[in-house]
Parts: sequence; C-alpha cells; structure tokens
Amino acid sequence: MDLATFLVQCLNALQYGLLLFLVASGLTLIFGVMGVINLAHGSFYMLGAYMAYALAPAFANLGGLGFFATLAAGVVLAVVFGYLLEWAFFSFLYERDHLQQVLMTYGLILVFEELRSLAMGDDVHGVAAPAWLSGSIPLGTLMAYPVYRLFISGVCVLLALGLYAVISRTRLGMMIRAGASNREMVSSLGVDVRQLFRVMFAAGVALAALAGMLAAPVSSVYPGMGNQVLIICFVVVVIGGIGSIRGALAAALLVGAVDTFGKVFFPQAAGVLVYVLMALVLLWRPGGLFKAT
Amino acid sequence: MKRSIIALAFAVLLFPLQSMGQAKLKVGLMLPYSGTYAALGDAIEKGFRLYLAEQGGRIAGREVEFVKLDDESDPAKATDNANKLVKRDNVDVLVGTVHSGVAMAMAKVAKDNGTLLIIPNAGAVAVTGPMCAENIFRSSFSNWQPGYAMGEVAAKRGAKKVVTITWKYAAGDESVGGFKESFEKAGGQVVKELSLPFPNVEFQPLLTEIAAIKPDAVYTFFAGGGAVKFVKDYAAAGLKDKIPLYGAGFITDGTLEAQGADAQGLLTTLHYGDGLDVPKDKTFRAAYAKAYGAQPDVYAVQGYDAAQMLAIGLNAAGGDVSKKAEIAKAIVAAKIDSPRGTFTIGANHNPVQDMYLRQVVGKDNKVIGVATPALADPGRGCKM
Amino acid sequence: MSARAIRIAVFVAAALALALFPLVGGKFGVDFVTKMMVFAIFALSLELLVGQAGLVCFGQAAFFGIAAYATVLATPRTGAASVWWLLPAALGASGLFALFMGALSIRTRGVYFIMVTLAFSQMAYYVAHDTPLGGGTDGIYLDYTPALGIAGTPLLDLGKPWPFYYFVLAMLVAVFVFLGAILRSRFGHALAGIRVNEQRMRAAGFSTYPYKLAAFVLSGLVAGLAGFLFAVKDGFVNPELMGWNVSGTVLMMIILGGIGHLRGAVIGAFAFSLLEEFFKLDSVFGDFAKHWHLGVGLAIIACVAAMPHGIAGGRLRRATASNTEDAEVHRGKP
Amino acid sequence: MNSLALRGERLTRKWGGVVALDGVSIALHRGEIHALIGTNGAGKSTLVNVLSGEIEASSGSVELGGVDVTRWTQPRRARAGLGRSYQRSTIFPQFTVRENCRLAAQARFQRPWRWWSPASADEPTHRVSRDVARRVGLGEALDREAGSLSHGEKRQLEIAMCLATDPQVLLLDEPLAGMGAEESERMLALLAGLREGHAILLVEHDMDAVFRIADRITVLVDGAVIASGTPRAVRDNPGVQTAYLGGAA
Repeated sequence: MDLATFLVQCLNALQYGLLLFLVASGLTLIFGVMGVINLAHGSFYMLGAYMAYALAPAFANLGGLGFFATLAAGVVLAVVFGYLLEWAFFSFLYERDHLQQVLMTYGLILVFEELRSLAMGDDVHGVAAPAWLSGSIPLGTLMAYPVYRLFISGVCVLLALGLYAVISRTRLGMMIRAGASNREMVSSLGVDVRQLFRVMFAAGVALAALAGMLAAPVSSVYPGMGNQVLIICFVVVVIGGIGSIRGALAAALLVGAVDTFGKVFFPQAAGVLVYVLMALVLLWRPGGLFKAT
Repeated sequence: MKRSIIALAFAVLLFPLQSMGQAKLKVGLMLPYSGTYAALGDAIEKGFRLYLAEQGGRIAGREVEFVKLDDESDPAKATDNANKLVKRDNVDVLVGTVHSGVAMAMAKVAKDNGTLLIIPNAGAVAVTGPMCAENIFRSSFSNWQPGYAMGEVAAKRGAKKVVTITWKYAAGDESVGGFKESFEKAGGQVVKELSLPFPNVEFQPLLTEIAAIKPDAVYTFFAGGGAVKFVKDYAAAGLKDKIPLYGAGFITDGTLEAQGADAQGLLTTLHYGDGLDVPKDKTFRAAYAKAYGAQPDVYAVQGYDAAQMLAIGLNAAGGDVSKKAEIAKAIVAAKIDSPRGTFTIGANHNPVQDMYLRQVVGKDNKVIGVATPALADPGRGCKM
Repeated sequence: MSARAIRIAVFVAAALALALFPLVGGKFGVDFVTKMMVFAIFALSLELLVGQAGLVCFGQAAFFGIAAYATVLATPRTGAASVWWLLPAALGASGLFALFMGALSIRTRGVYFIMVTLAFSQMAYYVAHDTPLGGGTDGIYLDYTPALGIAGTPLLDLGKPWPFYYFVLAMLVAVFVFLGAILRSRFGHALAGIRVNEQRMRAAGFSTYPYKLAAFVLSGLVAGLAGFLFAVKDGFVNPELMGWNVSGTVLMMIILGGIGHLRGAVIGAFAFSLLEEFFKLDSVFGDFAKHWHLGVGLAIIACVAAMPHGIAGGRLRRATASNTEDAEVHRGKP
Repeated sequence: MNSLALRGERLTRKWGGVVALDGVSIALHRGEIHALIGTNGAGKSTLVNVLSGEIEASSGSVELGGVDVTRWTQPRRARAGLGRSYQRSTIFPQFTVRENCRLAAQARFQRPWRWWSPASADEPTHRVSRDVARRVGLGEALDREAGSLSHGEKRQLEIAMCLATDPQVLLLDEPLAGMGAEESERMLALLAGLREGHAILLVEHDMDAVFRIADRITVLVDGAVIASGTPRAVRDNPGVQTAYLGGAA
C-alpha cells in the first residue's frame, strides 16, 4: 500500500468512526446518565435516514439551502419525538431492572420496524446529496474522494467539539458528568431530574437521527438499517466506557480504524475483528477505556 | 395461565384443519411478506396468481387454494415454517422462496417428505447441486449463471485484469465463482477478490483499494440496499468512468430509482430485462399492468414461470401430485414459454436459459444482446 | 398434600401428558411440540443464568448455534456419527465458548454485561457468517442423523419423528431434574445468594466470580444440548441461529413464563411459540397477519408497562443493587 | 501471647481529588471492643471497607493475624477470619433465618460441586447455623422468613451471619442504628458477650453506648485520626472535645 492510499484509508477510517461516534454518543449518554439500556437506539438512526428521504421533497424548492432545511426540520422532529417517547415509554423504566428495559426497548424495535414498513414500505431508497456537495476531489490519477464524506466528517467534528463544550463548560454538562458517575447525586443537587432526563433523551434521539440523516445519502435507506448500527455502537460504548463522551469518541475512531484496515488486510476476518478488539479491551480494562468515575 | 395456553394450543394446532377435505390443489406459498425482501415476495405471488388467473383459477383441472406463510427471510425458523405447510396444512406443492438459506431448509424438508417444491428465486447452487432431488425445481437461476455469463462478456470486451467485490456470503461467492470460471477460461485473471461482511455497506476502504490496484474492470455482486449504495459509492469515488463496472443483474434490478444517474450505462447480466423482443413478454407485461397497475419485474416473471412449471408437470400427471416421476419427466421435457423467452429445465432441475447482457438506460435495464445463449448450470454434485 | 408433593404431582402429570401427546397430536403436532420442547431446554439454560444467578445474558443464542454447528461439522461426510461422542463434542464446543465469553463478560456488570454478551454472540454469528467452513450465510446440511445405540445395536432412530420426540422429552425431563437438583444444592443456594446480594456473599467469604463463571458455563452446556437437538431435528443449520433475535426470543420466553423458577422457562417456551403462531394466523388477523411483529411488540410493551413491580418481582432489582454498591460507597460516607 | 488481630497502617483512600482516608493507622486486639467514632462523612465506613477489602486502599497496608493481606480480595480475607456487618441490613429476605445463617456458614465448607446433595441436607452448616442463631437470640425464629423479622431481629441476624463464618475479627458497621432502647440493650449485651475470643471494631453513633462498652476508642475527623486510646483518655482529649463532642462532655 503506497502512502497516498494509506492516507485515503485513514480518511475513510476517520469518517466512519466519526459517524459511529454520533450515534454512540447519544447511546452512551442515555446509558450513563439515565441508566437505561436502550436497544431501540438504532431505530432512531433509521428514523433519521427515513426522514431525510421523506422530508427532502418538501424542501426541494429551496435549492442548496433545502438540505440544511431538511436537517433542521428533521432534528426538530426528532427532539419532539424523543421528548414524547421518553414521556410515554421510558419515564417509568428508570426504576425497573435492566431486564425490563431490555424487553421494553426490544418491543419498541419490533414496533418501529413494523410502523416503518406500514408507513414507508420495504423498498430501498436513495437520498441525493445536495448538488454542491456531490462532487469528488481527484487524488492522483484514479482516486477521488467524495466531497460529501468530507462534509460528514466536518459536521461530526463540529458536533463533537460542541458536545465537548456543552459537557465541560455548561451547567447542563456538569449535571451530565455528575449523573454519569453517580445518578442519585444529581437529584440532591436540586435538579429536576425528570426534566433533565427528558431533555437528555431527546438530545440522544436527535443525535442518532442526525447521524441517520447525514448518512442517508451515502448509505441509502433500507429496512433493518438501525439494528446493524446498534450493535456496533454497543461495542463502541463498551470499549469507550459507559457514559463517557471522550471514551465514545476514542472508541468510535478505534473501531473505525480496525474495521477499515481489517477489510483491506484481513477480509476473511473483517466481521470479527471489532469484537476481538472489544474482548482485548475488556481483558485489559473491564470498565472500558474511559470509565466514568 | 395454563388454561389460556391450552386454548392457544387448540387455536394454533387445530384452526387450519377446518378447511380440509376437498380435492382442491393446495399450494403453499412460503415467501417473505415482511422485512427486506417483502416486495420480492409480493411480486412473485402476483406473477404466480397472474398465470393462474389466465388458466381460470385451475391447474390440471383442480381448483387452487393458497396457504400463505411469511418466512421472514429467517433461516432459523425456515424448517419449522416449511414443516408447518407440509405437515399441518398438508399442501400439495411448496412454492418459495427468496432467501437462499431459507430455500436450503425448504429443500431439506421437501426432500425428506417428498413434497413438490418449486423455488421462484433463491439462487443457492446447492439446491440444484448436492441437494437436488426429483421433486425439487427452480424457475429462476443459480447464482453461478449470471456470473458465468458476465465472465465471458468481460473477456470479450478486452479486460485482462479484474477485481471482484461482493459480500462475504454464499450467493456472492457463488456468483464470483461463476465469473472467475469463465473469465479465467478465456485467458483473463482475477487479481483480487475483495469482500466485506454481509450486510455491511461501508465500501469506501475497498473502493480505495480498487483505485490503488487499477484493474481493467470490476465484477460485483450486490443486491438490494447494498447494491444501491455500492453503485453510488463507486461513482462518488470517481471510478465509474475510469474502470468499467460489471455486475450480476441484481445490482440494478429494482434499485434504479434509488441509484439515479450513478447507474446509467452499467452493464449487467441476467435472464430477464427490459425491451426484450419476445411476444410473450409484451402480453405478460400488459396483463400484469392491467391486473396490478404496476410494471412487472424479474421476480414476477419467476413467479409466473413457477406456476407454468407446476401446470406442465401436473397436467402430465393428471393432477396427481404423488406421481413425481411423471411430473419431473414432463417438466424436464417441456419448452417453457416464458416472458424471458423460451427456456428448458436441465437435468438438475435448474433453468437452461439465455443470459442477457443489459445496459442501464434511464430507469430501464435495456437488453442489448445475449451474453451466453442457453446457459445451463453444471449442477455439480447433483446425483439423481 | 404438601406444596412439594403438589409440585411433583404437577411435574409428573405434565411429563405424562407430553408422553401421551403423540397418540393424538398428528404429524405436525408432534413436530411442533418437539420444537417447543427443544426451546424449553434452551429457555431452561437461560433461566439458570437470569433467574437464578441474576446474570442477564443477551447472547444465549451463541451457545445454541455453536453446538448446532459443531453437531453438523463433526459429523463425518461418510456416515452417521454416534450420539455418544457427537453430543459431548457439541457440548464441548458450546461449553468452551461459554468459558471464554463468561470469563470476560463476568468481569463487567449490569448494563455492561448485557451489551458485552450481546456483542460476543454477534462475534460467534459473524464467524459462522463470514467463513466458508460452515457454509457461510446459506448454512449447511446435516447429512446423517446421529445414531443412538449401544455396542453397535441401534436403540432409537432419531431421524424418525416419534423416537426423536421421546428422545427430546427424555432430555427435557433430565435437564429439568438436573437443574432442580443443582438449585437445591449448595451451589444453587450460593447462586441465589449472589443474585440477591453479591456484596454480602463476598463479605461472607464467597469468591463470587468462579461461581458465576460456573453457572455461565453450565448454562452454555444446557443451551448447547438444545442446539444439538435443534440441529438433529432440522438437519440444517444457519448463522441466524446465533442471531440476536434468537437471544431476544428466548429471553422473552422465560419472562413470559415467569422468572425465578424452572417451570417458568418451560411454560414460557410453550406459551411464546403458541402466541407467535397465534399472531400469524390469517384466519384471525387476515391481511394484518403479515405485520405480526407489531402484535408481538405491542404485547411485550403492554406486558412491561402493566407490571409496575416487574414480572420478576423485586428479586432481580436487588440483584443489580450490588452493581451500585460502589456508587453508594461514594455517596454514603466519603 | 500476641493479641494483635488486625492492623491497618497509614491507610489512605482518595476519590478523585477528595481524600476520604488520610493515613489512618488502627490496631485491633483479640478480646477487645474497639469503637470508631466520628461525624458523618468522617470516613468511618470507608475505613471499614478498606479493612475488609471491599474497596482498595490508595496506599497503606492491612495485616490480618500478622499476615500482610493488602493485596487479598475481600472473599479471601473473609475466609481468613475477617467478618463484617453492614450499616444497612443485608440479609436475604426471602430466605429463612436458618437459610441465611446456613448460607454464611457455607462459605467455610463450600464444596459447590456436590450438586446432587441438597443444601438442606448438609449437617455441618446446619449445626453452625443453629449455634449462631441461638447465640444471638434467634434460636426460636430459625424457620421464620428473614424479611418478616423486626428491625432489631434483622440486626441480630446480621451478627449471626457474621459469626457463622467463624471470624477472628468482626467489623460491625453501626449495629445499633435505628434500634429502640430495649433492642439496643439486647444488642449491647450480645456484643459484650462476643468480646471473648474476637477482636471487634464497632462503628457507632450512640455515644453513651460506645463509652459504656468500648475498651478503646478511635476518633476520625475528615479522614484522619485525631485521637485514640481508652474511653477516659479520649473523653478528656481537648481536640476531641472541640471537634466532636462539643461542649457536651
């Protein structure tokens, strides 16, 4: 592998890892702060992708801005959806044991998949990237790198920085950090925990949905797309340490790199490598790379 | 609790028995009605029903009754599901399915129970290879066939060095195997076989690898969501106009709307396509459109032909499904007048058919010629 | 009659009912009940972990699938294998994987444990899925039904529905009795103690890790037995046997039947299979039957929502209470 | 004869930046009740946890019967004779009193692989559970479900479970908490009876009780020992008076 190819592969790994981070960050926050295991998180990713598909025609006449309008509308819808969902299905789950959380959210996956099937059918759909992002940057004679993928990476980096700022600088962030290491303490700080959880959950849903929307043009939208993402995000969260945004970022990038280079160098074992990585991390640090204490 | 379980047991075990006792021909449709392949299952059933409607709802003089079952494309439940149709509903014929793994399980059940099975899609080579049996037929293709045809095309078009890329799963391996066989026979060389785990769709690293290898052409086998994404990524990586992409037909079947401009001009091989100069196709398309208000696809054709094959066999056996030897003899001897053009059934019960070379033009897979005429699957390992 | 005598009477009656069922069940009925009994064994394996040891394992399908694959792969190409060594081989495979998976995952707790077991079972899934060894995604056939005999004389033809039915029934009874004995033994009591309050058990001097690991491996072995029976029954295995919805399904079974006692797993396995069939009945749900997942999903959600104190009662919650012990140490008196 | 049973040397435990224990040294002797007092948050429970091995010390060492056990896990220390009770009741509520004691006793004779023999048929553990239940005054309640006991009885059971493991050292975390006067008296009598043959660390809030029963007292403030000695010496210690006892003493 020559240097140019290697660099491009690094770029690929980075982009994939960043996208994973976006989904996994919501998952790890919901785990860490609220103590809820949410199997339905992948469904929010799917929801986002389908929103990108369904909403795009509504904003088509806005031209280049239509894409951003779609994203904005999707995020708003996702927040509202997450808020209502938390109220309806999750608010009473916090006191329950993990087994019930697993069950409830497993039931939700089934329901979401069927509702998706009823509402949108079972076909595969493509989503167009906005025209001004759909080009490629030529690299050397044959290689080219799609601009849209750079765009995804850029957005993810911005979001990661934004998340970092929120968590390390704001009062909300302080509560999140406190909650991740000690849930009961948050309530003793005089915070309305129910409201905090609802906001957190909505934010988690929005992050996953946004990831889905961003990914839609490169991944297309198809049934069952959420479950695939879910399990790899579990791996990311386990490696990174539950509740740790920093950990999620590091782990997502690590998983992205292992997956990308695994495909190139060990195509036979590519599917398993990520799990081997997880096993190794567990051996070394059962609490993940960045255990939230 | 206990009482409700017993009540449930009665409902589940005994309910379907009510409709027994007539001399209707029971056809068990075991197809995906939910999940990723639901649209395919639907098209197959519509095709099957269209032929039946043309025959006045009867096959070999017997009224047809359908027993439908959603196989969910889940091989873990496939044996149970097939058993349910065979043992509980006592179907005379099994028709299904799309997913190869499920079809493998169905073949096992059909072989064990001697039930007539017609597979209207799944291309698993084993079913008409080592698993072949007198009572198992396929109206579609084997995964090997489109690949083999494309190998010849690629060689004819002057490619010497080719990279293949597919999901690491049986259908992909079989398709690539077919391609490699004919391509290397014609003097070409497959320099690298790339693959990624099914149904992973993160192709970017592999595309980078292709760009680094710089082959003369790329052969690919993907279907459904993966096909859409691969074609788009291939174009986005800037490879589309520089390295020709050849594929088994599924890469552009039912996916063109989603692929848009990125699929234009792609060459694929399959046993069906748009703009075929076959009279039967024209009447079929018109009838299908009239009946369902939509254009048929290759899956509908396969469903239609499954019904035709069933009719041919049963007519020869006087409507008696137990006369398996006569059914098999009639089907193998027949020239089947299909919308895809006339085809026959080989000794291993897989279609011997023209493989068309098709090019994507607009939203059509336009047939531009015959890649390999009357291509028969070798049926390796089949002993009948 | 004492409660214990009643329990034994019900157990004997249920076993007798199952033993007599083939006389009235018909071909499909025998098949269907065989399947349910295999799943009952599978559910029992998970009940041991979840209900008795308090370990919520979401990767149980891995053991089931690995044993099924081992059964197929260890059968020679030329003829039938003897049950006497094929079954131990299958159990060995699932037991070894359980040892590996347990050794790593038991180091984690609570939510972590659930995710880690899920991820490891996916790893097993991908191995079967991506390597040509087991036929890849399409799966692989079991060409010869294993032979059960003593010194060359065949005892039972497991390829025939009736003998196989009774073989599975015997296995189910054996597993039930075996697990019942285990739970009454000192090991079982220690597990119960660990489930309710692991910290207290450690303070008393129990090294809880080996206990949990032993339970994990034992559970893997029992699940492996179910996998072996499944492979023999279907004569075909596929990676989806290790898929996460299989793990989810079996979890659902034990919850439906009621966690905390062995009979719950058996009742749950039967009830769940029947319920699933029920939602799929065209004659009841018409065209909507194809969206039967929706029915199952809503039923599950209703189930959770309707039972505020948990189907499992308070038992599991306390089991996870020890997970927050560290946090309580922080909070209590720094 | 050396009566030293357990010794903690310069034990420090930090939580992030917070120092919960700051170089605490403590020695427990057989035949003595050693009380540990201090305000809420002074680090009493942390010290008990560090001594019993439930949490690791950031630095310092623990010696049990002259053996360095700093690196030992809690179960190993427990098997070597270090028993503890918890502040909150940690009995197994669905089990009977007998079962609770039996389970604790089982830690001594584990033999878990004997799967065919029911736990209830195990004579040695039964004998132990009968003995310890009688010793703490629950001899009549052997077959009651532990969850149905009164608060005081639950605390007694807690002690019984400690005893069932046959410890040389007992770390008792607030055994009198939440008890009525009569129950407290019974418990104090019980503790006094245990002095013989055991080294006892008693964490307690009830000052009257502590000064009545303790042979030695250690006072913790902000994670550090400010005084240690006989009850009289501690009572007279001016530092303790200002920091802890206020003007009351």
